[in-house]
Amino acid sequence: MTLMHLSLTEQSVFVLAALVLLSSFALLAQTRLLSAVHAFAWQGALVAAVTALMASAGDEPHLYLSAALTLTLKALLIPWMLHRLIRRLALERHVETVRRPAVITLAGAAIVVFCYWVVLPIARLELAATRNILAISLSVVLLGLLMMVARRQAVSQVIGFMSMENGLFLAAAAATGGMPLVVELGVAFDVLVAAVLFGVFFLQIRDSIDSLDVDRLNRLTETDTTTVPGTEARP
Amino acid sequence: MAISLQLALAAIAVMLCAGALAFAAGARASRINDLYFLLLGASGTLALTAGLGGLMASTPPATTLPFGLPWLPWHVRLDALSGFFLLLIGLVSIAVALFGPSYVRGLAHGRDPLSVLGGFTGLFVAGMLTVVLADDAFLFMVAWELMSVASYFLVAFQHEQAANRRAALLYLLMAHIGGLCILLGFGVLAAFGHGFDFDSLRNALPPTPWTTVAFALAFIGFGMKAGLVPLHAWLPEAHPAAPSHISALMSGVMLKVAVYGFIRFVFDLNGDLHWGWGVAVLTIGSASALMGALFAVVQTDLKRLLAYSSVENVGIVFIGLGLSLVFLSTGHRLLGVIALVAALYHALNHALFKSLLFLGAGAVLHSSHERDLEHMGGLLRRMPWTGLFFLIGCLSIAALPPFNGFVSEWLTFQSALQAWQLDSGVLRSLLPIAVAILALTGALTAAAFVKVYGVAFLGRARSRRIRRAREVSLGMRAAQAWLAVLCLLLGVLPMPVVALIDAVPRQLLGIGLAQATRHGWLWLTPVAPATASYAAPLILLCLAFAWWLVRMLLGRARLRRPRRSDAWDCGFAPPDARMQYSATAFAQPIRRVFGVLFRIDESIQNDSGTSRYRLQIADRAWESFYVPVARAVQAASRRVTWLQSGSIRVYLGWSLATLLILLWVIS
Amino acid sequence: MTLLPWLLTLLQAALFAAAAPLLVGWIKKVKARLQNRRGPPLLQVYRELWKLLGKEAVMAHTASPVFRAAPYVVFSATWLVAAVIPLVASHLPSAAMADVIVLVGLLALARFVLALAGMDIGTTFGGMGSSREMLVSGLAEPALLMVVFTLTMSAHTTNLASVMDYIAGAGLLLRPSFLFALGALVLVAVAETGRIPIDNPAAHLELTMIHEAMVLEYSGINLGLMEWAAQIKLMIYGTLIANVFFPWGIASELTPVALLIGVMAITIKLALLAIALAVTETVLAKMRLFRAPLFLNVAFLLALLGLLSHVILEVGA
Amino acid sequence: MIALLVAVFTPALGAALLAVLPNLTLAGWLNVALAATSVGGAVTLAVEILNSGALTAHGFHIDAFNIYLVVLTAFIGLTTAIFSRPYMSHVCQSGRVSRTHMRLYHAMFQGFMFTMLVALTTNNLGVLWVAVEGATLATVLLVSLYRTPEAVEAAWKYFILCGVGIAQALFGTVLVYFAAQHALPDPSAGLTWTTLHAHAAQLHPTVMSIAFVFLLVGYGTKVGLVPLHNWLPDAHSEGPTPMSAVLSGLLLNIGLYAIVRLKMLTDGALAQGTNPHLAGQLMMGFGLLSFVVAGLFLHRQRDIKRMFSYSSIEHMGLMTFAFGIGGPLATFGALLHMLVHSLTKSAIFVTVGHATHVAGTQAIDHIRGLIRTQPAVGWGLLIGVVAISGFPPFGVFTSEFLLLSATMQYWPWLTPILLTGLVIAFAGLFRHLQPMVYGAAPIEQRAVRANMLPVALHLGLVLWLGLAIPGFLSRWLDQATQLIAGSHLL
Repeated sequence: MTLMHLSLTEQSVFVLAALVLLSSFALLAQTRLLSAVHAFAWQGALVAAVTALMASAGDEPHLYLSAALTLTLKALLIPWMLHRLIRRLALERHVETVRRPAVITLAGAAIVVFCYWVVLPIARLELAATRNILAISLSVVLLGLLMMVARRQAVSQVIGFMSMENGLFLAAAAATGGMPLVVELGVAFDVLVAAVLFGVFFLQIRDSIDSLDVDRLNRLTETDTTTVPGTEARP
Repeated sequence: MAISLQLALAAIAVMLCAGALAFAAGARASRINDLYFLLLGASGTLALTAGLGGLMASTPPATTLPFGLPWLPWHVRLDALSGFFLLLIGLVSIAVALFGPSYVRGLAHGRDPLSVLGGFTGLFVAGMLTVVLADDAFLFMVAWELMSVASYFLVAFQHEQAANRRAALLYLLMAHIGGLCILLGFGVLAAFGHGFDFDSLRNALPPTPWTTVAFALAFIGFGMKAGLVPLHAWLPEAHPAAPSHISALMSGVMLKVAVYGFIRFVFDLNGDLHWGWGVAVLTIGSASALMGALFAVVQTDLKRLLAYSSVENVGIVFIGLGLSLVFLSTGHRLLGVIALVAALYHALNHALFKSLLFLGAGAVLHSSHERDLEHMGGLLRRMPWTGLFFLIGCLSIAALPPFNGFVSEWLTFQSALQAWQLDSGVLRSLLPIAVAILALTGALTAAAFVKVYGVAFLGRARSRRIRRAREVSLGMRAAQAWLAVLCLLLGVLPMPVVALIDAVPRQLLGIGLAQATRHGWLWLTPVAPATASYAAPLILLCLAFAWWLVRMLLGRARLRRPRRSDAWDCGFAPPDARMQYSATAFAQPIRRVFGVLFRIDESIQNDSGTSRYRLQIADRAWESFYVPVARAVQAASRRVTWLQSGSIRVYLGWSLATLLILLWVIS
Repeated sequence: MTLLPWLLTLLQAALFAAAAPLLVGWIKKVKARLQNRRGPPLLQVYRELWKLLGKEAVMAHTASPVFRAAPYVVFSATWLVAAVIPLVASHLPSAAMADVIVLVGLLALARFVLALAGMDIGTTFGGMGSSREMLVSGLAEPALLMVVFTLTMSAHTTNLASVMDYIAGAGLLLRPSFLFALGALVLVAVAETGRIPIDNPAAHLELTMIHEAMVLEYSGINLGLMEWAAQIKLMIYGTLIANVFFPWGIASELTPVALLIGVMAITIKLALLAIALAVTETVLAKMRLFRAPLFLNVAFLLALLGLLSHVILEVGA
Repeated sequence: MIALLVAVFTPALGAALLAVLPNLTLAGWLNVALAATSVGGAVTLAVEILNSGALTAHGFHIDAFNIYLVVLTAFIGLTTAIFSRPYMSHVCQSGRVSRTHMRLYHAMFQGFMFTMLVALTTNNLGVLWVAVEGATLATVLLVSLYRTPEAVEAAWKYFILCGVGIAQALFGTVLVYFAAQHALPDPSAGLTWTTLHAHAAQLHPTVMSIAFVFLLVGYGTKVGLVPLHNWLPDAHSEGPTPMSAVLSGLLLNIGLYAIVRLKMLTDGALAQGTNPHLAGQLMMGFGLLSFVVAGLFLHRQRDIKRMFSYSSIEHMGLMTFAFGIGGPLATFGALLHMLVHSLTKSAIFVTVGHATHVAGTQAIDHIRGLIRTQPAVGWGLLIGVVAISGFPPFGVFTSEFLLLSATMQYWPWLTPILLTGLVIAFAGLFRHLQPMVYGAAPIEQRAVRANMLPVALHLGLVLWLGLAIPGFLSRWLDQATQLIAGSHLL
């Protein structure tokens, strides 16, 4: 089955999905927080668009609701909250130095290939439209995770986390035609609460370590001093 | 359910009640002290009666209790083997019950509540009784571990001393390892059977390599508890740490429970025997006997010395068991039975004399608060009764006729001397070597106890505490008298005892020791009268006769009281107490001859004109078995900490990597 | 009819006790001759013994009942051993009372009590003697047991009379195992009876003594009993060597002629052994204490070789 | 049905109520009362289920497996609430938390209970996910309640790591739904557990195996499987102790519960495939790794709560391993272990809470001689650790006995590793424990007002379970075993 056999809607779904993937890479490479938030908002919008397209293609009305939810949450509300937080924390001009950006980008690419390879058996099922969307969404999820691994900024980590969720939404919408409504609502609620809590935590972290550099959150570790066997410390 | 089994269960119930009573009494535990030990005595008597019943009964009574797993209620059964060990526990419990009231009153002023001591003693004894009665692996393990844990609390009872805490920890750790090995051993059998009750295990019949695996696990597990070399190092730490009457129970009885477990597992449950096992048991047993004796000789702490001597005696028991395995597996069933009877006899003997000695040490500790031999001396004049009973204990443990220790060692020798009947030349030359080690052990033990008795009870007092020591109360003396009389009786009248023990191999192996008792109560002839015989009553009689004869014939000297004078002073200053030969000095030749086996740290410190001699003797088992394991665990635990580096990005990396690897694995 | 053997047993025991000082006297005499001295009369030992048994005993203030009872226990136990060992006749009823291991046990009992007595007064020398005695005996005992083992392997019994019967019945056989065992037993006997080169019965320098150090505090009748017991012990070992390895001549029936032959046989055997002992004692010097383990190691090695050569060379023979 | 609603929604109501209730004393008592109501509902529900079999209605599904966890959860919720009342008021008086935060604490406590109960009772895998994520969100602010840098750090790590984990679980859930859509007659029921379970054999094996990996990593993060466990010791050690008790006693169970449910589906789907035991093997691998590594970690602890959280990891590893083995014996053992571990571990955390108050610190090196200072706390801790180490006559021994014998039966060569792990863990626990309870006490240690009722209750129950498993419980567990392993044990 080649692209030519697919409907226009499906083709546009592919295009949009590819753009989502692109935005993931954009996030990975972006060093300015505000730009990252913007990229994230675009990603959310793209996911919402995919969902809406799927809704129209599959004639599933509750997907529209889902698309609207995604759009509100991921493209508007959360970016807005992040934006506000960044201003409040005075991080607009913060530029994060990412060590070995090329390596990370290459790793991202490798992850995409890996995801494709993993999902291949599923794609062979020849289940219309869905086939490689799953690979894309999986890549988005893992790229989000990779971003969290690569970034030291708490806000960037949160963006990475949210971008993972975008991948999930993409998968849910594109591959399965949307989850049951109660689940969608629940997930959306959780995401919202999480976003609020993240805001709370940024403030708490800044209060406690005067920075949002997660590498400085390293008090709780097992690695340093050792205890000598068999000794009972002090009486 | 026969009456004997009911009695045995009643003994357990009484002990549990006693423990509960002590816990409930809390701070007022010292007030119910007498009642508590009355209950212990009652439980001991019940166990003793039940044990005799078990040995006499022809068909073992069995029943189940409404506890345990839904599909595996607790099975109990009282056969001859259980009966024998019940008897053993009962005998010592009675002694402890007599000894306890006054001894524990001496502890009442400490900061540690007696309720803890009493409560866990109850659980401890109940645990031991239950182990012996258990007829399924689950109940066995429950009781076994209960016994371990309860005794752990007893070892840690006087926990303000760091050494006791350390000993307790080590003890519990080793007990846990041993327990798990045993559990695994049962698991191996159960994997080939249809359940965990002993009947199913007995009929499991695993294929050959697996029986050996099961045997090895059981040997390690029970051997660890019994204190076999090289896993013995916890024992001399733990046993002395507990209050003395508990040490008596631990050394005298708990080690025997381990022996019971081994016999039950190997002889009863684990199908066909293999001669290789016998060789393994024999080797380890000999090593334990030798190392135990050697370390006992060089100790200066009385209770520690006794604990090492327990290692030695358990080694002797295992030599007997090893011989039995060798003979049984090569088809010499009768000889195997002799060796088994010898091992059981020695187990009983050791229970008696080791408890006697620990109670004696307890009496000394009670009246002088002294454990170090180097400070003792002349106790015989101050504590004549304790001294007499302790002497009987020493003579018994040194395996001297006509006391009980000799009978069991003699039986062991007798079975080993039949090695010529074996077909394999290797075995034929191996057995005598084991027995030569046994002989060496016997001589070393004699040296150790000459030292103990000579330094502690004879000579002159070396410290003020000892000078102030007074004879202990009637109850404590009665406890020792009870055990001392038993030691003598079992030595002089071995025939009835052997006849009683005979029920065990008859039920276990289907063959008895009929010829040993065929020639009347006077003669003990394990194989045949022409081969070897021992008439203990006659020996005693002849000794007495010779004594009487000498006194009669040399009567003119008898009438005169000996004149008293000072000891010979070589023409120098009159000897004082500090010039006496010390315990360390006594052991010096042996220490020097067997120096390779010890880790001796000897030094002379010279500070400000006075020289001070320092001597430390360490057990090589520490550096070769315990420390490396501890180090390995420590190193491994240091290794794993990089998992918890503190950086959240690394943690996320773990998550990502795990996911990728798993996806790769399943694709 | 059953009374006669028991009577004979008593008689033999009495004879044993009575003859022991004579053996010692004989050794002393031979030794003196070898050293070109005339030496004391043969019966001098009896005179000394008699003197001691009649003298008043003096004891230290610190002596305990153990100290007082020890001579009797030591003597009784040693004498009992003597009573069980076939001296003149092999089939006496007392033989069934105790086999060779019991005999070793009885000797150990005597030694245990002796060592305790050595420590009782609380002097330095007594403890030193006890300590050394326990070391030497500790090393000698395994060797002795190995000897017993070697014999048992062939004779299949630990009953001394049966062993003798077996060896006598088998005729003159050259067994390497017995050769080694004999050597080992001789070495053990030397060590156990406190002869040169392990201990010197004539020593009077406290620091080198073993046996004498333990009995240092004894006097009068007590010392007499101790000395007598030591003499009996020496004879016990002599008899063992003589009668076990060379059982010829011993009376196997209780007829007067056989018994007479038996008496003569044992007298000759012991006399020869004593000469051999005297010769070695004259030639050798006493060893340092810490050479003693080496000496006993040789004994153990010999016994072990005996056993192994039995397994290797004589199986089926 | 009423009972179900009472059991599940009482905490929801309570959360709302407590959030606005200003009187803290009253709030403490109300907390207890609400938890008690929930327990009442749970027990009634359990009786109903026992009498009339599984119940499926209104998006809820109650069978033998989850009802016992419901009762357990509600019960531990109750005892922890009893403990938390005086404990938190002590904390509040010492000025470590403000009154507002106390309100937050109480509300979130009930909120947490609600999410737990929903996760257990729901019939929908999506809702299960939502509830588990909700549990994280409810507790994350409690972890940082004390606002120390460590607490904030712990909470952040907890939040991020669990969030990421749970996101992976959602992906897995989506995949399951995806598989269901191509297998079920009614695709919209693709997340309903009962339907999925009935049609498990039709689900596509490859999709299900990939889905299971995501679910295992996702929910496994919640369970605290190594190497996904990193948040767990931090969160346990820095949060208030009642929180540690419910986290260890309950939250970890829920994660495992989810994994086991999904394993049942995966097993069904893979039954005809090349490796039908893939899910089980993955679980065994994770379980064993967690078990051994956590045991090693125990040796290097300096913080008492951290130490016991590693012990939780160890036990969760053991259970995961046992569920991975499958088969009735192992499953029965694992279910029993879940029960006794929760009871014992929450009892230990309660005692630890008191111990830290007695000593005024969580540092192991500074807690000494508890038995001298306050015998009840010292002995409570000692007995608790004896129980958790698997000594009879406590129930942990029974379950470990079953697990070991099951391992022996199916994977004999793994037993040595298991045993080594047990011994290492035991040694690690005891070497730190003993100096804390025994020996002389520092003079600055003072006895505190401690409510040992929950401890006694829990340990009493564990003791009872060790001596004899009551008939109704064994039938109950057996039904659950039948459900999970496919065959009865009894």
